[in-house]
Amino acid sequence: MHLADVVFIIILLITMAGALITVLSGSIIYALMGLIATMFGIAGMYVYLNAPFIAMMQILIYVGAISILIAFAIMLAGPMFKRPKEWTKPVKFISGAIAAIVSFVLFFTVVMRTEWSGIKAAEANMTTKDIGRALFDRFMLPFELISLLIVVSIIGAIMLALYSRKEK
Amino acid sequence: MCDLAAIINIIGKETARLILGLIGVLIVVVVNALVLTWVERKVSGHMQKRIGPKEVGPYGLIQPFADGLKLLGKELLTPANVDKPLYYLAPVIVFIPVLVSFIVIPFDGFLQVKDINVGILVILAFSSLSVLSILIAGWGSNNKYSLIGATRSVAQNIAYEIPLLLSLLPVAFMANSLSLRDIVEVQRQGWFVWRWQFFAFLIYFIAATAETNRTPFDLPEAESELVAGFHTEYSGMRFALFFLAEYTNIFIASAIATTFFLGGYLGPVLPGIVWFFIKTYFLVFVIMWFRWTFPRVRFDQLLNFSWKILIPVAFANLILTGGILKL
Amino acid sequence: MVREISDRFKEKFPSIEPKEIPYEQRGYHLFIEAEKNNIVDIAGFFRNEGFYLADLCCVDYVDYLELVYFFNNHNKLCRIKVTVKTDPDKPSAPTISHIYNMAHWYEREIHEFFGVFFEGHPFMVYLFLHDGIDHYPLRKKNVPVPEWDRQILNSFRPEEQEDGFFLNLGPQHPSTHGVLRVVVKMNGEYMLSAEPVLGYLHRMHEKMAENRTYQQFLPNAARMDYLGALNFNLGYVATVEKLCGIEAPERAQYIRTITCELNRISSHLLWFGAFVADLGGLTPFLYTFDDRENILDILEATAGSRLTYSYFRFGGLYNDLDENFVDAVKQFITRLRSRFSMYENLVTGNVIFINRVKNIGVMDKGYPIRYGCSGPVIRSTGIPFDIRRHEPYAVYDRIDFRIPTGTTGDNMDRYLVRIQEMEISLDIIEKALKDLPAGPYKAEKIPKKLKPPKGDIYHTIESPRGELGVYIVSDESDVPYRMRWRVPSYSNLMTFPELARGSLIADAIATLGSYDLVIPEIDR
Amino acid sequence: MTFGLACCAIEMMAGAMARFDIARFGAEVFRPSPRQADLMIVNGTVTKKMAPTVVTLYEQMPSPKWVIAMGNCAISGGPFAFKGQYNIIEGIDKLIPVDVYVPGCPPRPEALLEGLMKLEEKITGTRRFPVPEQRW
Amino acid sequence: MVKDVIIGAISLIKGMGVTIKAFFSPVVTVQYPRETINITPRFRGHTKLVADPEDPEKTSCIVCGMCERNCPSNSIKVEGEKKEGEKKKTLKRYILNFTTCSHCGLCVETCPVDALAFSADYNPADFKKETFYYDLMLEFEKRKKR
Amino acid sequence: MTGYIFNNLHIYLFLALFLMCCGILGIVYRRTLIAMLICVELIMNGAGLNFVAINRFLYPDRVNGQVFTLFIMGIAAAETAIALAIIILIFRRFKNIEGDRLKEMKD
Repeated sequence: MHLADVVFIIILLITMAGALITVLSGSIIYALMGLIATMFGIAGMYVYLNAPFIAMMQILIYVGAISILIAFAIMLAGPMFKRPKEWTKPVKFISGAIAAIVSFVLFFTVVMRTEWSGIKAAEANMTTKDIGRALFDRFMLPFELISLLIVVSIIGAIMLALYSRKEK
Repeated sequence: MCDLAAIINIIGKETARLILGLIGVLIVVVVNALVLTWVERKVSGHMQKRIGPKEVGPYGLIQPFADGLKLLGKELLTPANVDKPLYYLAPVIVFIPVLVSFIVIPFDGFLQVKDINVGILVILAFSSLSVLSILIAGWGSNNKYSLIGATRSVAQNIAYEIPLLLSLLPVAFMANSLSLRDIVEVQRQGWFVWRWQFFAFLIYFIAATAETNRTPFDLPEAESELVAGFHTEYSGMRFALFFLAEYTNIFIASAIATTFFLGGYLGPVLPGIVWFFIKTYFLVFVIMWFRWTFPRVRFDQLLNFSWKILIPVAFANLILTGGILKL
Repeated sequence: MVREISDRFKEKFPSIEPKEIPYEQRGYHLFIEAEKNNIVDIAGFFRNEGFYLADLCCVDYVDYLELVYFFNNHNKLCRIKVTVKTDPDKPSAPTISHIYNMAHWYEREIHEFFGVFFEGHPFMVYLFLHDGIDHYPLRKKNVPVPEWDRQILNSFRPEEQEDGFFLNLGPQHPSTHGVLRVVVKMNGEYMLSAEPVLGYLHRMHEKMAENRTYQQFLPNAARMDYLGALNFNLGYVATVEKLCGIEAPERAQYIRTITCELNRISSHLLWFGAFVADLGGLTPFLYTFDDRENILDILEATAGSRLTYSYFRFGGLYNDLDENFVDAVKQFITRLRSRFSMYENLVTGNVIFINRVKNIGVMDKGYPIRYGCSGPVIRSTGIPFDIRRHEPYAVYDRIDFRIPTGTTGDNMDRYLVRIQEMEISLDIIEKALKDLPAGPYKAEKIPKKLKPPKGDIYHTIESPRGELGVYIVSDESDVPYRMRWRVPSYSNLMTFPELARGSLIADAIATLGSYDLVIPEIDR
Repeated sequence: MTFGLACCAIEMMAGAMARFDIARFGAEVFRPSPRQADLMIVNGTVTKKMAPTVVTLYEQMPSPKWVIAMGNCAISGGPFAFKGQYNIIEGIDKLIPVDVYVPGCPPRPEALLEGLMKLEEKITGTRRFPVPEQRW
Repeated sequence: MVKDVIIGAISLIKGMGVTIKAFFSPVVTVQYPRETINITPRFRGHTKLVADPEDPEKTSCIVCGMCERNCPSNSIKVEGEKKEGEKKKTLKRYILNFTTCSHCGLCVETCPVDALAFSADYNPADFKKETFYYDLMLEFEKRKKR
Repeated sequence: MTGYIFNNLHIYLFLALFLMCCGILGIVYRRTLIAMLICVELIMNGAGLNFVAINRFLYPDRVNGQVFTLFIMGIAAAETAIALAIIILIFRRFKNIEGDRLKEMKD
């Protein structure tokens, strides 16, 4: 076994453990911690997938921004999260589990059935520059749409915040 | 010795370099933080017409080490109603971003743990993590002061992350690279502070002061309001870890400013690493100078300052730089 | 003024005859004996006339308890004493806290110390005492606290309430300058309400006064307000002198004025540093302490101690001035004057500082009347009320000085008023030094045991924090029958809950800092 | 950590200030939180209302921990300990173990420094500093 | 807006000027155990017994108990004894409980024979409370020997 | 190179699938709105991983997958911002952010 493999397996385990914590833990802050662990793991995956830029973006956006935002929301909503009761009715858990298992089986078969014919070894090393070029070349329209979406969402969030302030 | 060579053979040269680098970085972190605490106390002392540490060792130089030993010897007290896993986790997490950031900083032409071609991104990504540990600490301590401190910290970091990013981007534009070493090398023609980016430097410096939670932006641990903010409940070595991380963060913020705007290790006569440390420590001194001069700003003023002044100026600067480069 | 009020009062309440009292002897002009059923109306009458409630206290005469209300006016000197008698077995009186907000706390205080129940008072819980007290401490006889009253007194338990986010500022908190506890209900960063809890440094000064002779009580006055120790010392000494008819010699009066002003400057300097430290700037604190050490050195050379001087004695001083005193003071004056520009650069002009204090904690002109606040706090609202001018003591009537006032009553104004006051104090010292006469520093023939004549007296001075009133009831023995201290910080602090409501916690702390609180003085 | 209660707190502050500079001994870090404190300087009268807080704070400190009772009030109630008093603790040593007593009302800052040195003497067994001239 | 920012920045720089000036100006610290501040002759430490101006071997105390009675906090205990053949009582022990003293000076002031004075003992500190129950007589004897 | 475990497309796909299933499970049974949001983020992460992995193994000479992962991040950020704003609004209004009880509180 190579060192790289060992590290990979560790990362894999961290990711999966994180996901499980996210879903199963009792308190919401633990769920968030699990999510962060998962995100880190996936960033590590991206490094292994030859996409360091995406890995950094993953950390920057997901961990640095989104999870912190969520944490902020948790703190704003405040002490009501202090009681670590996240469990709802068992019926819900069972139905959720069934949905999860069904989809898992479904996709599993899909993955296994598919002929991944074009698997190639990665020789070409795509750099950040290529991503930038692609963004402003082929994916110009979606890129602009995404920026529009973000602008709209920012405005929306601000409006919502103002609305709630007025309400007070 | 041959064992070492064998080990290096097994794990590969690059990895060995990384591990050695990490060990080196750890030593640098600890020593540097200790020295910085001494410097801080001396600077504050002289700014306040006192002497500062003096009695322990020559000029009190042994003082921080004595304090460190004392902290090691302290009882590790775990308050009864803390959220234990989070409480234990926070001081550990606080070190991750610090260590990672050290990896990409070029101390000298050759002295760099690893030159990653997305160096800026590494620093930005991981510096945004430091807030995470504060958050965990604040939440895990189960103390109201800590919680308020953590909330403040999060809001502050979100607000100041943006100008920080925006002020570094124009430099990357001008250097045409995301690698820190390239950025330094480009500055052989002149430091970026003097080449159009003076405002970017100012913005970066202000935002970095805020990111490291220093006065006048030290709201998360505002002593007169929140006792000690997020680390109210931490004692002994755990508290020391926060302390170390804080000083290392200051160092990193200054080091990045040096690398991006002040020509990094470039300088005449003296070797690069000396220049690097001179510049960095000067900036650290300025940050301390801030702390011992200014009162603390208020929470909403802090956010307003970021959103209403820093971010627009940084944006304008970014667009202007981009435009000029294209024209 | 006195005549006018007296006439108008007679018009309104024909059944009550206000007695005119020689002010020089007793310290008040009018004496009104009210009843339980009309005290509320009388308070309302004085409120409409623009009077504020200077003090409210209780005296236990064994046969009956007497509530004593002192009213005073900000514009013209007119002190009025109103008494209400109540039964010692089941003492009660109607509340006037809806007329004067400041009565709110005074009534709570009387309730826990004497057991007088105020009908209609909304919040009668422990303010000073802890819940282990089994008797009413200031009653002459040992009167145990009945169970029903204990329950009322103990009903404030914020930590047991479920809803809301409660924060305890103090009793050991860096910003409260001692051991004040403020129970704050928070909503995020905003304060919904603030309820100060006092008494963490209640040292029973008023009880001690009843156990000690007049001389023996001397050191206590300095411990009450350790920053303005000389002022408190003077307040006590002057009151007793007035009560016994002792006249201190000229030189002593001048020295008293000079040292008191020095003490005022040192107190303000400490406040200045502490206030800026509250806002996060630590360095000015050390600079002001540097200046303050100079004053302490000067005073120590004369009085012998650094903080708690007890320098003034009945009929004069403990000892004469140090021979270097005059030179040292002159040197200090030039030094401090040159430092003001430095402070201006470092603090007053600093944009962060200005933003932190400007338009925060705004007091309108209604506050002084409702709360009876005094000192720099009232002057910041634009009312030039200063006891040194209003009813001069020592030699303030011979020295001309300006009274600095603010305009908006915000923290900035309180800050500026104090800074200007320091400069004015320097002027006063300079003028007084010029006129300093030679002569004895102590009156002759002061009896070793003071036995003042029967009667009561109310005397006020301007301490660094505001109006300090001493009320002494004498029964011809060498021990005061009752001594009551009306302390300035107490009534200033009362405005805090109202000012803090709805403000950011950082602003509230700035406001708290701007009061210049000295907790032992509040707690007594 | 600071535990300013009354008059002596001002002298303690004076000890930290430029003139006396407690920082020379590396002791200027007045931590407001008990968790990070080694030394509790109780200065001032401890009232019965305050006593539970004092004890709690002492217990919250991580060991090894020390206490200096500064000022007469903290040592024995000082001038406030009279017969029939109802509100103060006559001496903080009734509540928590005290290592060094610094008497005075209030003590000069030098006395506090002397107390610190005495404390060091107690911990290490030797005195590193010269003994200043005794004056009577 | 821009003006405000500039004015603010200037004010900040001014403030920084003040501190940097202080940084390079001499310190005012008196390094206590190595050097000491001059204690004024009037400094009020604990009290001490003063030698009789006529006979430096003895105190002038006449054991009248004025100080004991006048002390606000009962910190003084005077014990005298009547030696045979002498008219007046002489002082045997003069116990001053310094831990309750408040430096008011009433004892010094009321002493009819000026036998008391303030000492300049400015830095007392010890491990035991009992150290500060001074016996001034013992201390006086010790001082005499020196 | 093929000897490495991490050079296997399936492992990434299964990890992504696992994340998605966890997300689904969480969305269904979690009590509070914020926790549900967290679970949505899990699914998003899985999707991003899929994109990059397939890009890496099937079309290593292009960057489409990476670009799309970037887009996903953008969308996730926007979605989180809006969702959190709504959640906080709801919290302010009802003092409660539990999915089930909101129905009762509507009226």
